[in-house]
Amino acid sequence: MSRSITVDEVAAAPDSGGTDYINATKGVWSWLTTVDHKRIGIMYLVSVLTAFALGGFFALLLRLELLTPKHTIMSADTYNQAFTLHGVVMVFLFIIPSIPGALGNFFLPIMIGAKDVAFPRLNLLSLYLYWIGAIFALSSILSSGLDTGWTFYVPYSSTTNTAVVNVTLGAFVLGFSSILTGLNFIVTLHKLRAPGVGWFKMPLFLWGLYATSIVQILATPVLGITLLLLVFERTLHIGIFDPALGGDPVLFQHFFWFYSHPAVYIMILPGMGIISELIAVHAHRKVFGYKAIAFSSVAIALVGFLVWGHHMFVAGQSELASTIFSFLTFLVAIPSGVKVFNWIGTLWGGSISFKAPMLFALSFLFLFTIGGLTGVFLGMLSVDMHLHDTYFVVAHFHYVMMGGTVTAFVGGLHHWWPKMTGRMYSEKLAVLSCALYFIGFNATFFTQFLMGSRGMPRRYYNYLDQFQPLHAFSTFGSWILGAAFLVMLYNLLNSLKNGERAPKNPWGGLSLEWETASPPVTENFVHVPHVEHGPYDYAATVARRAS
Amino acid sequence: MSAPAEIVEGQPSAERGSPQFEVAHHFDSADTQFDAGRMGVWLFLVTEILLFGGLFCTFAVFRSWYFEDFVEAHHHLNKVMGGANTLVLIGSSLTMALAVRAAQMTDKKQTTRMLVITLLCAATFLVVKYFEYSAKFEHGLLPGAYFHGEGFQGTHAGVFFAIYFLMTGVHGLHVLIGMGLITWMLIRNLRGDFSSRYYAPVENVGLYWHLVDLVWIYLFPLLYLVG
Amino acid sequence: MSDHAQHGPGGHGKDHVPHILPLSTYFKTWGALMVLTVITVGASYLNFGPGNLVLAMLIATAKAATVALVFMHLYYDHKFHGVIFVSSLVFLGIFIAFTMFDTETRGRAEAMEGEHPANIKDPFGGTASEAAAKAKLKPAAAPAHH
Amino acid sequence: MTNTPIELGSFWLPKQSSTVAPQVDQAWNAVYWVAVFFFVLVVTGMVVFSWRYRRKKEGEVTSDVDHNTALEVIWTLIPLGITMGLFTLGLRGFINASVAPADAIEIHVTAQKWSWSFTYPNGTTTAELGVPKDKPVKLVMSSTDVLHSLYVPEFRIKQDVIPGTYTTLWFQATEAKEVALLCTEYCGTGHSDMAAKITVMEGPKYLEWLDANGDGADKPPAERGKSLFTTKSCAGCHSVDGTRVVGPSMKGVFGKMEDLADGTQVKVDENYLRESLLNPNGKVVKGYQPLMPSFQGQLKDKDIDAIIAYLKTVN
Repeated sequence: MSRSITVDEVAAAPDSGGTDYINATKGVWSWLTTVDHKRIGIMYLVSVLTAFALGGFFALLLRLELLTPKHTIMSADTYNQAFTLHGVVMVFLFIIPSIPGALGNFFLPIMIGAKDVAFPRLNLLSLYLYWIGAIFALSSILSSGLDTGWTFYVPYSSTTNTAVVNVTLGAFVLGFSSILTGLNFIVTLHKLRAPGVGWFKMPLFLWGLYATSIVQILATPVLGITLLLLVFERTLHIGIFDPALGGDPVLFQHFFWFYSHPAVYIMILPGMGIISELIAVHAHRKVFGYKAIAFSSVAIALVGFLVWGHHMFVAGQSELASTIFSFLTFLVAIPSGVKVFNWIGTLWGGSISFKAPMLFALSFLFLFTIGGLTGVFLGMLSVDMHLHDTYFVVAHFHYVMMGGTVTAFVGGLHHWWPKMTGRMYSEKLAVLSCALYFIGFNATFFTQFLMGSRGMPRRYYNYLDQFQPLHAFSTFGSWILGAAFLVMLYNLLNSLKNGERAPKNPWGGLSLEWETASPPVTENFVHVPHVEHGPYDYAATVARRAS
Repeated sequence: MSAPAEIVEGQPSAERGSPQFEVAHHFDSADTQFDAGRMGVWLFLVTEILLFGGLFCTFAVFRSWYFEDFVEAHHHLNKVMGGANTLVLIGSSLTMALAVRAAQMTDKKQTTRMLVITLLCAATFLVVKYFEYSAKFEHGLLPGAYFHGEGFQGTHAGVFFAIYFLMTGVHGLHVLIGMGLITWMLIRNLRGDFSSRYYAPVENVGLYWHLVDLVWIYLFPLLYLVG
Repeated sequence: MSDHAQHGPGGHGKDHVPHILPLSTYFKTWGALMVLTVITVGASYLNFGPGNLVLAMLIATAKAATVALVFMHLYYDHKFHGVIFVSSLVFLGIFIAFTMFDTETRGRAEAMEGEHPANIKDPFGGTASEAAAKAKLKPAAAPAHH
Repeated sequence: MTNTPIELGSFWLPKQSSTVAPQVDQAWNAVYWVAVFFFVLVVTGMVVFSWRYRRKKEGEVTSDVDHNTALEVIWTLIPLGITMGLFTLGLRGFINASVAPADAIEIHVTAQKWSWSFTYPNGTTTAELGVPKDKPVKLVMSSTDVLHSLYVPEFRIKQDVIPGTYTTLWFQATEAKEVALLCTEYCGTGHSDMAAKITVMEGPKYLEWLDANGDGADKPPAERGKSLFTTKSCAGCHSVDGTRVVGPSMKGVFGKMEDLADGTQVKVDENYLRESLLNPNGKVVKGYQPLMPSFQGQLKDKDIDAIIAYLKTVN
C-alpha cells in the first residue's frame, strides 16, 4: 500500500523478526498481568465469545421448548430461568462489553497511532471486574437460578425466592467494568491522538466508541443505584418500590430504563461504527457524509437519554409523560435513518469487493433497516398499546441487537481477524457462514413479527395452539442460525492453525491499523506515526499512485 | 526519561524531588499525563453525581407525593448536628485544598499536617453521624417496614427515613472510602513521593473529597432544613 | 476542547508546572462557605412557604459552585473539564424532570376528562361519550342510507 | 389457559372487535406502508449500487464525493416530517383509548398470580369477563401481588395492572362473540396460563347473565366452589395438589385430623371449614402463621356451602 505521507512509515511497519504482541512474552501469567491493550482485547474477545456461546445455548433451549405448546423439554419454572439467563448473559456479559471490550480495546489505540490506552492498568482492572461480575451473575445458575427476566421488575424481583441478589451484585460490578472502559476511551481519544489525527481524521469506528463511552459514563451509575435500591428493597424492605409501604413499582421502571434505554445505544453505536469501516474499506470509497455519521452518533447518544419512557407506555405512566417520550422517540429515529442513507451513499461510486466482512455489512444494512423501521411502530403510542410485550417487540430488538450489533461484531471480527491473529481464514467457509446466518436469522425472527402483531405475548411458556406452526418455523430457523455459528467458529479456529499468514493490509484499507504488522508489535508502532490525510482518502491515494 | 526539565522562572522550585516519577511510555509529555489523569477523575466524578442522582430523584418524587409527611419527619432530624457536620466537612475541604497546594509547592511537612487534619475532620463527621444514627435507631425512626416511630400524623415517614438512611449511608460510605484514600496519600507523602513535579494523586484524591463535600452541601438542606 | 493531537513527541517538557493559588483565596472561599452555611440554617427557622426550598437550593448551589470553581480548580482548569461537570448536572436534571413528568401527572387525563370532556378525550373531535354514542349509532344509521 | 383463539382480521392483525381497534389499525397501516416504502428504498439502493459498483479490477478510481448538503438536508427533513405525522396519528388513538367515556360501565379487575377476577357494579364477581355489546366498559384494575398486564388482542387494548394503584382501561365491544384476554407482564410460573375469556353479549342477555350466570348460581355447588376458590384468592395460599404454600394444602383435607398450633386436634368437617373462613385465626394449623383474612361479609352462606362442596372433591 503506498502511503507516502507517513513520516515513519518504514519503521512503523517493521518486520520485527517475528516478534509481535502475542509472542513478546510467554506464559499464562504474562497474559493475566499484561497491560497491553491488544492482549486485554483478546482476553475480552475470548470471554465475550464464551458468554455468547452460553447465551446462545440458552436461546436454542428456549426455542426447542417453544416448538410445541405446554411441556416440550422443560417445566415452566425452568423456562423462566432459561429466558432470564439468556437475557442477562446476552445483555450484560455479551453485547455491552463485546465490541468496546474486544475490538475497541484492540483497535482504538492503534487507529489513533497511540501506544496504548490512557490508563492501561485501569483497563486490566476493567477486565478483571468483568470476570468477577460474570462469576457473581453466573453463580445464580448453581444456587437457586433467577426468574425475573433481565429487567428485574419489582415487585416480582423483590419477592421471588431466586438468586436476585447475586445477579444484581454481578450486574453492579459489570457496570463498573463498563464505566472504566468508557472513561479510558474518552481520555485516550482526547489525549493520545498521534500528530495529524484530528477529530475529523479519526476512523468512524472511533466516533461510535466515543459516543458509546459518553453513554457508559452518564447512564451506568444510575443502573448501579437502581440495583442497590433493589437489593435493599429485597433484604431490608425499605419501601421505595413496595406499594404496601408507600413506594412505587413504576418508579423502578424509570430508574431501570434511564440506564437500559441508553444501554441500547451502548450496544448499537459501536456496531454502527464498525459498519462505517467495513463499507468504506471494502468499497474503497471515501465515506459519504463523514460528519453526518460522526455527529449522528453523538446525537443518538445524547437524545437517547430522553426517550426511556417509551418502554412504559402501558406501564401506568401518565399520559403526558408517554406523549413527551413518544415525541422524542421519533426524533431519535432520524439520526439512525441518516446513517443508513449515508452508508448507501458510500456504496455509490465505490469499487465494491464482496469479501465476507462486506457481506456481513450488507446483511447488517438489511437487518438493521428492518429493526429500525419496526422500532417506529413501537414508538407510536396507539400501535404500541397493541404490540407492547408481544413477540413483535422480541423480533424488533433481536433485529436491532442481533441483526445489528452481532452482525456488525462478526463482520468486524472477520475484517480484523487477519490483523489480530496474523492468519487468514477460509473465505469460502466465511461466505457460507454468512449465508446460513442471514437465512437462519430471518427465519427465526421475522416469524416473530407476525406472531407478535397477531397477539402472541412474550415470555410465554405455553401458548395458544394457533401459534404452533409459526413457533415451529422460528425454532427451525434457530437451528440454521446455530449451524452458522458452528461453521464460523470452526473456520476462525482452524485459521489459527492452518490459515495462511496474513499480509499487512489484506483489504487495502487506509486507516492506521493497516500500517502496522499483522499481528502488531507490542507498542503498535516503532515510531509515533504522523498522519496527514483522513482514513478514507481512497480516490486521492489511487490518483497519487497513478501519477 | 532523559531530557532535564526546564523550569519556568517565578514558579516554586523547591528541591526537584520525586525521582520515581517518569512520564509513562505512552504519553508524549508530563502535561498530557497530568491532564489525562485529571480528565479521568472528572469523568469518574460524573458517575458519582449520577449515582447520587438516583437518590435525589427518589427524594424529589416522594417529597412531592408525601409533602406533609416529609415535613413532619424532617423535624426529627437534628439540625444542630447536621449543621455542625456541614461546618466540619467544609473545613476538611479547605484543609484538603491546602494539602494539594502544599504538595504543589513540595512542602512535605505542610502536606502531612493538612492531610492529618482532613482525616480528623472526616473522623469527626462519622462520629457525629454515629450519634445521629443511634438516636434514630432508639426512637424507631427506621426505613420502610422497620419504621415504628411514635406520634407521627402521616403514614409515610418510613419512606422519608428510608431515603434519609440511603442518602446519608451512601454518602458516609464515600467518606469512609475518602478516608482510606487520604491515608494512602499520607503514607505516600511520608515516603516522599510527591513534589511540584508530581502531585497528581493528591490532587485527584482532593477532587474526590471535594465531591463528597459537594454532595453533602445538597443533602444537608434537603434533608435537615426543608424536609 | 483541549486538543493534544497537535503536540508532537518532545514538543513539551517532561515536567509539569503546577498552577498555585495564593493562600488568601482558599481562606476567603472557606469564609464564604461558612457564612452561607450559617445563612441557610438561619433561613430555615423562618417560614417562606415554598420559598424555603428555593432559597435553600440557591444557597446550596452557590456553595457548590464555589467549591467546584476554587477548591476543585475548575475556574483555572481546562474548559472541557467544566463541560464534563456541567453535563453531569444537565443529565441529572433530565433524569429527575422527566421522571416527574410522569409522577406528577398520573391520572391527570382522567380528571381532565371529568372537567373538560370536550378537550382531552379527543382533542381532534368530540367528547368520549359522544364518540361512543356515535359508534353506537352507526349500525343503526347505516340502513337509513338505503 | 383459555382455549379461546384469537380470530385474525388480516394477515398481520387480529380481528377488530372494539371501537378502539379501527383507530389503532389506521395508525398501524400508516406506519406499515411507510416502513415498507423505506425498506424497499434502502434495499433497492443497496442492491443496485452493489451491482453497479462491484469491483471489476484492482486499483479502480472511486468517487471522492464526500457529501451533498442539499441531499442530506432532504433525507433528514422528509423522514422528520413523516415521523411527526406518525406521532400525531399515534397520539390520537392513544388519547382515545386512554380516557373512558363518563357513562361507561365500571368493572373492577383484580389480578393475582395467576388468575383474574372481575367485580361488577352489582357486586357479582366472576373469573371470566362478561360484557355487553356496544356499551363502553371501563376496567378499574389493581393487583394483589406483582405486576400483571391486561391484554385483549382483538380489542387492541393493553394496560399494566399494578399493586397499590388503580390503572384503567376502556373498550366498547362491537360484536357478540368470545375473545381472549391475556396477561402480558411477566408474573412468574403461571404467566402464560393467566388468561381469561371475555364473552360479549347483547345488552339484554348481558343483564340476564349478570343476574343468573354471573355468580354461577346455576352451576353445581362443587363447580361454583371451584371458581370461588380462585376468584376469592384462596388458591393464592392454599394449593390443591399437596404443595405447601402460605397456608396448608387443601388436598384431601376433608375428613382429616389436623394438629393445631395450641396443641389440640381437630377433625376437618363442614363446621371447621366454615369457622375457618369466617374466623380464620381462631384455630390455626400447627406450623403455619395466623395470616388468613376473614371472609365474614364477603361470602354468602351458599358460597360457603359451595366451597365446602368443592373441597370435598379435592383429593
